[in-house]
Amino acid sequence: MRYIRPLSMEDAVGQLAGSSGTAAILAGGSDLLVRMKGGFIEPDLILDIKAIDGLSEIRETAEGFSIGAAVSCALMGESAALKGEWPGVVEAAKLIGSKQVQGRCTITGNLCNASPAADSVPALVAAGAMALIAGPAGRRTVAVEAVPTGPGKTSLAKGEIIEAILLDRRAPRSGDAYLRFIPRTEMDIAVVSAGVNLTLDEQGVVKSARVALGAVAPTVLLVEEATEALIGRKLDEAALERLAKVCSGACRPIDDKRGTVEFRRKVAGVLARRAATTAYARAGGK
Amino acid sequence: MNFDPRYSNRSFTSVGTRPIRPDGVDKVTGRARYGADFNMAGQLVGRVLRSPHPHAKIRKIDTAKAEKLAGVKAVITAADLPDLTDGDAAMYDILDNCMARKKALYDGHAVAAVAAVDARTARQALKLIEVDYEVLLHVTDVDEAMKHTAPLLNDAIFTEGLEEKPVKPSNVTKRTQFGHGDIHEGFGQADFVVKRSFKTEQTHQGYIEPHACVASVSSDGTADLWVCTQGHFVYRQHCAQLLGMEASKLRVTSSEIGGGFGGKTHVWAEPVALALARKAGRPVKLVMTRDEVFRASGPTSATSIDVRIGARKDGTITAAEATLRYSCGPYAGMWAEIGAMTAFACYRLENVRTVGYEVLVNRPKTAAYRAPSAPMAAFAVESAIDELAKEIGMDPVEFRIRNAAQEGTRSSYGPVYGPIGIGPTLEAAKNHPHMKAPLGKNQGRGMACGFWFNFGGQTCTDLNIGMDGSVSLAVGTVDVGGSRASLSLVAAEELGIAYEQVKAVVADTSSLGYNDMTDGSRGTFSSSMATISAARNTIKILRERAAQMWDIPVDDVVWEKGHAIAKGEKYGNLAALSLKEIAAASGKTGGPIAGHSELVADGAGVSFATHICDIEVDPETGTTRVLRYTVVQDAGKAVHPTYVEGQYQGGAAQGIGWALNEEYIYGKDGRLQNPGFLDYRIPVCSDLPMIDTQILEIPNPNHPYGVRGVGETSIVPPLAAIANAVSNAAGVRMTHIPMSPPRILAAIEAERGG
Amino acid sequence: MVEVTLWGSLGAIAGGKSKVEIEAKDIRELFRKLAEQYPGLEPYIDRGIAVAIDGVIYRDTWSKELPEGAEIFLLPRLAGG
Amino acid sequence: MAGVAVSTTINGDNVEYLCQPDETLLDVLRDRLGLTGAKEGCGTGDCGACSIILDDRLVCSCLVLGAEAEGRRVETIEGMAHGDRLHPLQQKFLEHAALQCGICTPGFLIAAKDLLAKNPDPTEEEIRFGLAGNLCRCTGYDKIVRAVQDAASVMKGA
Repeated sequence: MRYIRPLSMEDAVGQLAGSSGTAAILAGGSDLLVRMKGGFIEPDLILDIKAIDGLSEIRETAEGFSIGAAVSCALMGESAALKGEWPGVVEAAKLIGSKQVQGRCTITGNLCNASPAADSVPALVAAGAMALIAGPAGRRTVAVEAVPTGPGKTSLAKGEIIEAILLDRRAPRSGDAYLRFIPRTEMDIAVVSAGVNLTLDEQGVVKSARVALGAVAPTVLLVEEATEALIGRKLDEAALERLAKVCSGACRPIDDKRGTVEFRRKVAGVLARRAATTAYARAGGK
Repeated sequence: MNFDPRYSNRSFTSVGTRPIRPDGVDKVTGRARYGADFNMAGQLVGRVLRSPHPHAKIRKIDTAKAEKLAGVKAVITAADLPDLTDGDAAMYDILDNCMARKKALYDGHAVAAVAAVDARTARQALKLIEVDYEVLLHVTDVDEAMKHTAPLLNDAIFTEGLEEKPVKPSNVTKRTQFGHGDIHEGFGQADFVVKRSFKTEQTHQGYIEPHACVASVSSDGTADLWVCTQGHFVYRQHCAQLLGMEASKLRVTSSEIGGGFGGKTHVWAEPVALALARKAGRPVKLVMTRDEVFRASGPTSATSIDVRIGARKDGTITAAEATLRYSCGPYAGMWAEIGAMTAFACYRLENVRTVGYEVLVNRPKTAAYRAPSAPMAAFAVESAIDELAKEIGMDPVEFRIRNAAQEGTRSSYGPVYGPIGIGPTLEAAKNHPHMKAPLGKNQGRGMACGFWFNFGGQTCTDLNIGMDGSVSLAVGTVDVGGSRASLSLVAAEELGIAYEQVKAVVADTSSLGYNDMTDGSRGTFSSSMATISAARNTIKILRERAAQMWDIPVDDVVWEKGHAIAKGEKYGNLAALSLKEIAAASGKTGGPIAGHSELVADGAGVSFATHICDIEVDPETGTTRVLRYTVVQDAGKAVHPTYVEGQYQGGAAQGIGWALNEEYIYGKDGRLQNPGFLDYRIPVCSDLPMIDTQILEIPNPNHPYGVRGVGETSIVPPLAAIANAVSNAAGVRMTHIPMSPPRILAAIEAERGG
Repeated sequence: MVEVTLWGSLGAIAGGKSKVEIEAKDIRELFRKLAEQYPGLEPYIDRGIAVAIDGVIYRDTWSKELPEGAEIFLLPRLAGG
Repeated sequence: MAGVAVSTTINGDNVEYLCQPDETLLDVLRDRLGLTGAKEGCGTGDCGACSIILDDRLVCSCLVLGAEAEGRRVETIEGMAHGDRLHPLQQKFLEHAALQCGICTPGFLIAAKDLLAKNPDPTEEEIRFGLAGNLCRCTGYDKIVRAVQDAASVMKGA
């Protein structure tokens, strides 16, 4: 077992591509160390990417935000600019684990851990976030929903590392929100969750909408029917009812220790509805 | 030895005050040493291999490869812990639980262990041990296990306590029955009858400190064990018996203990650590992981309970009946028996009958958990009581007051009560402002009562006076929550000196006589009795020494406010002698001054509590929020009121967790699905409101200060109080604990017909 | 002579009696005579029985006297947490 | 497996140690450096008993590798008091009896210190959510919250 701390992305990609055996990328470590403790993984190489230049920064660009792969969720919560434009994404990131875990965990790690219940992912999917990936063949950008392919599995090729998560600048009259259901008030994994991202026209009619559900399928679900249910409407009771119904209908959940099929189905609709109400208000809708 | 334990009314100087605990600074600076904070030179790391199967025959264990791994110093199996229990069935069960002998009986059952130079080597060694299992059918549900078709855990078990001797083995180890009167006649007199069935899931004590010990065995047979435990004398006894050692050669030191709640009354890993240390010839440190704590230690029973209660229109209960089935894990227990005894203990009943069944299941061996078995029984009974009050149209508090037990009532478990606190706690609850506070939409209020016996037991305490007049108090009951402070207060009270002049320690097993463990809420009750006795014995000596110093008859010397005083006009010119002055002269007056006490503290005095809580339910998700919580409990006499409040609040919080979210979840494969704090959800800080407390003091006639145990009763009412509040808020009777959001939502939807 | 009440299950073993009369001055004598008269009770006594005398529960005290006319109740010895 | 040489600062002192690549900072503190104030209640970041402050961030030391401490600043419970002068939080925990068994106490104190550093005047709700990463099984949290409230008012006055 080796621990290395590369200083450049090129070096990191090279180390990763050239490694034999199991390699693990360490940013926040809040998933990796738990899996190591449980004996589920014994990596031959631990690649700590936190010393790579720029990876621990949130950068504002003309296009939007670039959130480095080593940016802790606590740091995201401290960025007024990010919170101002993407409150739903930040509140999702701020729900992962405890304050202690917040100080370490990253949304990139949350995405790459590829848990269907990952807290930040539905919000990122709803936000239309992109992942900037560095690899032996250079850099590429993909939609975040294309990264996890199933529980614990990603589409990243050998040697590839997510460098940053990219969020667009906001159009006027836009708002997003994220809600999850947990039995306690903190320290839980989402039993079911919903992220909603809306843009309105000047009359308060929904122009564009993205709704994503977590923990109701092997990967986060982007609910197309929900977009249809919202676009062209003000968020009146009928629209909300319809949204809840299509979200419940889109679920393909399982029974497990955290919840039942019936519960997840029902609550997915409730959360989507509540998150949409918040997102709508944030977008200036009345 | 002529100690009189009877209560006498007096005023107190130290008792009832709230000083800082003597072990406090070490605990806030990180200096206090718990089970895993101790190391010995040359120490090895011990690790345990556990069965992944809930029920399996162990055909063969091959340890050869593990033994050959560099750095491995010992590998043991059941063969290294031969059966020395000599027909003692309870000890045999403990032995088998420490290391499976013929069968693995639950997911997590220890089957082998290693000691190696470091954790990594130990982990690798475990992977090299080959166990040949024959997997058997398993059963984890208490009701399923009672069926004739259920897989048998132990074919030598025939149900005890049946009228006819059974011819077939069963998973039911025992049937017990309590009660009096004629319930058929009683139900015949009832205008209203409520009949309901309830279930509670298995919970864990959830102490934050995993089990940990360091064991060392020398070639001459002497041994040391450093361990977090609620009873180091009991651990010594059990370890010595299981390993064939002389108890006096095994010195057990109790570390600071990071929570026990009944879960550290039991040896799990300690005999294994000693056996490893003996085989390796080096000290071994064995610390359980959290996963091991959940899978292989602790838990309380899962239960299934039927209750039937009848009452007249005027609100008088005419008959009450309960059938209680409690899971014991794979070994016989008396958990249903305790449930059956406590179920109706709060009430004055002419006709009552409770029947308990002890049931074996493929789950870890049930251990005591704070007022063991009482919370589940109280949940069932107090839920039915609430429902019955509603049917009659009476206020639930009034209904309970009308039927509450009082002095002279025959308890449902047999004996007649002395002075007790159920009535006063109910009256206090009725008059509490909490009862009158307004409730909002989707909010409900619930209340419930609870009972616990409290224990006494064998207790031994030494009180030594230093040459400077300072006082060392050595007690043998482990301090689980501030008892060193309470016992120092008691010593200060008796001696008439300042609290700061007393330093209390928990002595190791070689320094003090035998003590039963800190369980059954006995720590402060018993050790304070022994401390009072030791202090009085000391005072007798102090008076003798003062008499010598003055050269007057001892009968003319009295002890007041920390001083010897020569009484009577004729000694008018003799200045009082302080403890310090007498101590300074002790070398000349007969040597060191000390008082001892060895006693069996009997008459612990039963304890009652009434809890009130407000809950808000989100009808769309089944989420609950505890808005307000109030505990009213009788303490007899609160020695250190702050720590009494702490016991009330802590018990309530544990009960809230149990009621709402905590549960052992087993998969179809019989494996525990949630052996960690992420998915075994104990309450976090943001889940709870402030927990108000009201301490009542109805003196226990069998303790000099009137003290009763306070530690356990507080976990008895919460399950029911919360169930009643949730039921009131949601408009549907909840009968399955925990009332997790999916269960609440399902109940609401079912009620809506949805 | 004292009258001793047995809890439900114990009564079944003592031939279905819920109360027995025993000539005993203390707990030790009570246990000895109970075992003599009802051999089925012996294993229970060995495992541990508590004695409630006028409502006060005694667990280990052989020498405890049984006052004439006192209410004597046998109970299982319990575990605590 | 080659050891990793680490040079770091713990409670203001320069410290150097060798650790294994997969060894947690908690294990380094406890087993190599004798700083046993941080406790392991779970090893998976769910109980907070091993809380420390790493470069001004509250973290669980069980979720940090020992190797990661290179060049960073570590604060543990052992550094909270100044000589024999307790930190106001330590003093208030004692006065309010905000501990029973005490195993969670070091973690709570570190978390509370971090909380007050970032929010000197927290509401009860902010305290409760701020300390939600620390499990206590004894107290029901009531006296812990009160102790933090009291310490906050003392520290503001100081």
